[in-house]
Amino acid sequence: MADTREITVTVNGESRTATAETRTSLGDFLRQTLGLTGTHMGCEHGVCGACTVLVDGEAARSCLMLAVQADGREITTVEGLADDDGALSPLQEAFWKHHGLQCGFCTPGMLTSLTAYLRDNPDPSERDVREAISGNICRCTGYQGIVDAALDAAKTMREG
Amino acid sequence: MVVRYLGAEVQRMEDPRLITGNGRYVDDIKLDGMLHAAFLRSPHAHAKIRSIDTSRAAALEGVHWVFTHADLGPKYAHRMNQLYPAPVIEQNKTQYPLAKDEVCYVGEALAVVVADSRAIAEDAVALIDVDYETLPAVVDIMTALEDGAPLAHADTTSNLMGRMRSQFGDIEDAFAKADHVFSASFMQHRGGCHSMETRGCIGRDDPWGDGLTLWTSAQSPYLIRRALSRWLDEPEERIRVVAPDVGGGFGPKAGFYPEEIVIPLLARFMERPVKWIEDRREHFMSTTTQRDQHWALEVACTNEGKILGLRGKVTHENGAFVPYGILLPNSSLTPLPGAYSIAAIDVGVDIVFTNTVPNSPVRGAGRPCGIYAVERMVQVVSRNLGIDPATVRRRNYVRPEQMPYETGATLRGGAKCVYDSGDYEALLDKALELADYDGFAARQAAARAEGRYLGIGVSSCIEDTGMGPYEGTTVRVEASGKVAVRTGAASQGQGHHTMIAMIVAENLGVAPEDILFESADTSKFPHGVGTIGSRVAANVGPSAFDAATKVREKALKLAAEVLEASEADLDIEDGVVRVNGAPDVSITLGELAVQLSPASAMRVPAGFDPLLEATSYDGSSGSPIACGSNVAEVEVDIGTGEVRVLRYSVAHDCGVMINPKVVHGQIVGGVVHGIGNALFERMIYDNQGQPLTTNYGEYLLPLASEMPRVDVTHMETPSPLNSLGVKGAGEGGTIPAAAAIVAAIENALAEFDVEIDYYPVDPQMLTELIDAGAAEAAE
Amino acid sequence: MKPAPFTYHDPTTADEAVALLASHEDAKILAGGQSLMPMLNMRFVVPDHVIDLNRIDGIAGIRDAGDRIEIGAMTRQRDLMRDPVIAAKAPVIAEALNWVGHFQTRNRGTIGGSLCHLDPAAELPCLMALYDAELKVQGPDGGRTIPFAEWPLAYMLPSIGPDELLTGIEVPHWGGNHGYGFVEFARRHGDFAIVAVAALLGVEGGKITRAAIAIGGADTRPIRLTEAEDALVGAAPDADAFAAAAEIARGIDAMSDAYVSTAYRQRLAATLVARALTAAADNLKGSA
Amino acid sequence: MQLENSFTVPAAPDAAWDILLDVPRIAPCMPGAELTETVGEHSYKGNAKLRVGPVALTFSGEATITEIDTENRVATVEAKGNDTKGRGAASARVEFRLVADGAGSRVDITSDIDLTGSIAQYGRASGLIDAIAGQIIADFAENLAAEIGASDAPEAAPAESAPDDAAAPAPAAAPPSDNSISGIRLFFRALWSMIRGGRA
Repeated sequence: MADTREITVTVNGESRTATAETRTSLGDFLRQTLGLTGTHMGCEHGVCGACTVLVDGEAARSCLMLAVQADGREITTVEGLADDDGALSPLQEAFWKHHGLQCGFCTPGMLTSLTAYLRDNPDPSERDVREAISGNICRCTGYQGIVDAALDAAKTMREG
Repeated sequence: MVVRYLGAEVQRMEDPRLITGNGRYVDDIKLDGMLHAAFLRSPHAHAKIRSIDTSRAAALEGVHWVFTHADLGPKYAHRMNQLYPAPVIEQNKTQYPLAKDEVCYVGEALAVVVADSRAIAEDAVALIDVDYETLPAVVDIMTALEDGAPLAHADTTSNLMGRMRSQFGDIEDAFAKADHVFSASFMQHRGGCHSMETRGCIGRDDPWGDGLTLWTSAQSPYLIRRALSRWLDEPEERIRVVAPDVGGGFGPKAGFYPEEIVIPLLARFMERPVKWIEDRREHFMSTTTQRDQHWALEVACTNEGKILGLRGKVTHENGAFVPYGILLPNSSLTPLPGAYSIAAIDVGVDIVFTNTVPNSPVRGAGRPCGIYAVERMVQVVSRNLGIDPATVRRRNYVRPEQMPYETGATLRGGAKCVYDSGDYEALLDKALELADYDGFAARQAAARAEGRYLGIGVSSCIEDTGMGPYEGTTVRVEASGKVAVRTGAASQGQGHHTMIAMIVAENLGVAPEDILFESADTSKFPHGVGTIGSRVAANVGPSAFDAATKVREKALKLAAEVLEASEADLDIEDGVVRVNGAPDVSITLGELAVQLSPASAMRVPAGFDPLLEATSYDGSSGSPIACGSNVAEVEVDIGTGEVRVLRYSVAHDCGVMINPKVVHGQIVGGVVHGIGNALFERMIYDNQGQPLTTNYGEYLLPLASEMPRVDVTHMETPSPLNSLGVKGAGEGGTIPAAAAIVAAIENALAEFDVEIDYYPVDPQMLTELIDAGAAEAAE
Repeated sequence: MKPAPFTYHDPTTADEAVALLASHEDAKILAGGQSLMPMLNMRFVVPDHVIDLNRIDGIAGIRDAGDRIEIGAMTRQRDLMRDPVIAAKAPVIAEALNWVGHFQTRNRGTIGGSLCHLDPAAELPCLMALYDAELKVQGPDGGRTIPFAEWPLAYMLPSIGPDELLTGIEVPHWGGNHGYGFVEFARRHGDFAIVAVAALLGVEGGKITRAAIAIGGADTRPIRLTEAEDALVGAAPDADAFAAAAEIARGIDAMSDAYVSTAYRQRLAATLVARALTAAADNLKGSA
Repeated sequence: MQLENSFTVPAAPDAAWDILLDVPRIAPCMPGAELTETVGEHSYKGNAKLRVGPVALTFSGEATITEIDTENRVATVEAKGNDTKGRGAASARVEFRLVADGAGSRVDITSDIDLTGSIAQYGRASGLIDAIAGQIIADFAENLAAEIGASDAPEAAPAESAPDDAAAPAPAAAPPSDNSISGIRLFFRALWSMIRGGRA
């Protein structure tokens, strides 16, 4: 008999209640139960970073958290980064402008990670950004467009 | 006034979807009643299967069925077909979709569970009991052909898959008249593709409706459709293969896998859709990789460093089965003689079986290996003769006035390899300038004074791109004025939508946003080839250009009739045809489309085909040859052996650039993949054939923190082989990277006389070479 | 790669957690999850029960207790990095945490989880070896204190009973004025160290009065280079003394694995001991 | 992978030889294992619960003494076991050779171990097999010495008296024992080796 619990999670500002098997990762819960497929599972062992979401504002691997651990918490996924009216965040705009993505699979984790990172580190150097995203693997871009996007978004946000 | 898109840094049309989490990858597709599959894979590199007992697994709650080879039934009991038959394949070993009585690599599937969820399917896999009789495994390619070596397959007498050879010019004469002959041997290792999205597919069978549908994370949906059709012995028209958004391909997704047979079959048997998503451990064990290739070469040259001939032998690891014919060894040989005019070449390849996952191309396919070999020998000449490596290259390049230059090599499909255009020396100059090559000696000396070891390395490459025969496009103006553009080519992040939209928009006079782009769905376009070998721009580009041109001509001709104006006075801008000098007289493309696709009982204007549509298969008449020169500057920490790439400069020529932003991204991403091959990525098997590097903590993909900023400059020498003058750009960053890095490391450690005969170069290896060099110097 | 089924428990007190441990066989404790969750997902670890500590109050946090710093076992690595007490009294810990995984994993990863997982190449066990930290565990019969020197029993095996819970760590710090260095060699940023070295130096009147050197990644558990520590005391903090310490490091016992040899680990230990000591001497000079 | 180990027994070769072939007698000396069934004159079934770090494995398997050369005091054991949770398997072919060593005997062991499955695919830990095997052999030898009752067995604790998953701090470098009895020591050596197995 599967061990399940009913949990309530605030996702992108919206309260969602659903049943989760206790062994289900937060990432699988978001994708399969809540239908938020923007979060991607790339390795399921905590290295690639594609599944990164914000838990109470802090970036975390959603493959390394059980869904039941998110009960009562606030989760932000890539679907929640743009404004309510659909306007892209400065970081999303910068990814687009600087060709910060190719296949787009790592992109949700890059965006969520950098959203939290730039909030706490508004004026990073290139070296800082490279270290910040060293927990997110991208196979397509060689990272350069991502780094340029992050630096540009930081500048945009600093200048308000 | 025509709006120019070609050559502009247009932001990609794909991105708004992907940066908001609205991509549609195969695992994002949810169908009613869908079941989930998990495979049992061999834990042994080589074993006989004595028996499989699935009863415990089948009894688990939530499990619908467990299938083995025997359960698939007699109609589906045969081995997979060879995708690329070739006469040199002496042992055409292909696998069963589910192993029958022998497993030949760790990761070979032998049973599959269908369950309510993936988790339950995995629970059940752990309950399948298999009685194996383990057999000796062959892993080392250098001893695989020796007498007494374990055999990769129980029913064979040799591990030789086949032999091939690239041979032209008078090799005996070249070596006879050489001032010097130098030799070198080295192992090249390339890892897996590691697309961030693993493989995965969904099968659905609707025998009275749509037929069999397979959504799969793949590069070549049409190849899969054909292969599946042949294997099932069912018509292609009843099979639909769709590649949705694909999270990276890099070669291994260009083939056809056992799961792409098994999953649709399960959907048929279960009468419900079935999904299988490869997990990362499966990717390490079951997705094809590239791995080992050993080269032993001799080079004949003059006192001045002019290379006269190259000969030697390659030993190529094939893995356990031959899914892709000789594609990989072949593409290792065709780049010889690289960017140089070398009159005589004689290099043979032994292709050997090992009990490891089958090999396939990975970004660049064999080209990075072939180019590495040539560049390595140029380096050997430079080192032994004491001539600057850039100078040796200058003395050997194929010169612009020699174009078109026929090397003597043969491309896939049997065509002669002909370099179509390019100025290799000018490209080198641009790379050297970008790298401040002239200032390096001073940088090196200053660093050395601080106890730091800097080195610089140069490499040049050519790349045969744009392989034919074609990749067609249909352009059709819809009644709404939107323009439907369809092609077979699948995209794995290369920005095809943007590129093709730019071409069509510019030619047709519409906004790129008005283009509805669909691709990689066999139900939407009759035939396609696939996204491999940097071929899409050079094939879809011309066909999109041609189709758009034809639609434009048709629209103008019709508009001239409707507006009662001369065609010569008409122009199309933003989807509206106007008469020059009479701005009020106009008709939209949508209105014209309605004229050609009218309602019932209306009439199509005389002299016109229905539909404002055209299809073209225009492509490239031969393989456009892209070229590049790279300069790497590295620092080696002799205390730890760590190599840091300080600076990396690329001068690249892929002909006319459609979207420089996208080309830049391809080059930089390619370089980083190449640096990964040179310094980090190693797929290790133990001597029993167990893969050891099966997670991302141990298989080292390049991270942002270790990668340099890559400086890129371009030349745009148009290719004469297609209407746009374009050449492929997808692999030109990867191909020369390892050679530049390795040369730079040797340069940094010249005082220790370090010679590197293996890549990826790891720090332990370097400290051993440094210590040996220091000890020798001390004697 | 989904975990095998287990029964999940999320106690709200340490006592409750200990009681659960005592009453359930084959239970795993889930702290930050950054090591356990991958092993669950890959089914390397297949427990019948998972006991989650994340809803327990009172076992997280950092407290200045005079000559010691008290750290709750569930303190996140991120909080260690940002803590002013640690920055002032044991700055090497904050510095070394830059090398622990990535910021996303430090947001979840805990000090207690790292010490119980006890990967020989992990930074936190190496630091606890450096400080001779004491570990507080709670069991059904009450609590006990384990000196770090007795904590590792074998490869990734701490000397904690199956019904015991690590609740806190006490770090006897070196006060404000000491030199410290942490250097590590890993192939990539955030990877487990091949070898990591942490060093502390006390210097008075131009002579070393106290030294501690801990090496992680080399052996099956973090080790202290006591022979070199003893030899350093009384010496001037200069290159010669550090080179001598490095030579001692070259002779340590070290592991080999599929990637690197014993000899390479020893060579790295020598290089990194010299560098860590140099860094310690340099920042002592800088702070003086 | 090939491993070589040795240990000494405080008994003369003839006596030691008999003891070594008396599997039910020596089995309890092997830390952390259980002999469940004697299936033939020289074949045994057993389970072993083993834990290293976070990984707790339970193996179920069979071992057979396939060759006994009494004259030269050489015996060969073949063993294989599967993890009950599907994480892999180990098989081993082990030759042990007994020679006089002072007043006692020395046993030289040559093992050829094949590890498969996910537990074999962890390169970072692959170098530990030698160390773990050595530890197992040492513990076994110590327990065996105590079993034989030799006076010079240093502080050997019979396995029977080891605390069950000790709540108290374990006294020495041995992993906490689950204190089951074992089949043949060589079998369990192979099992121990595979806990963090990779390659030699």
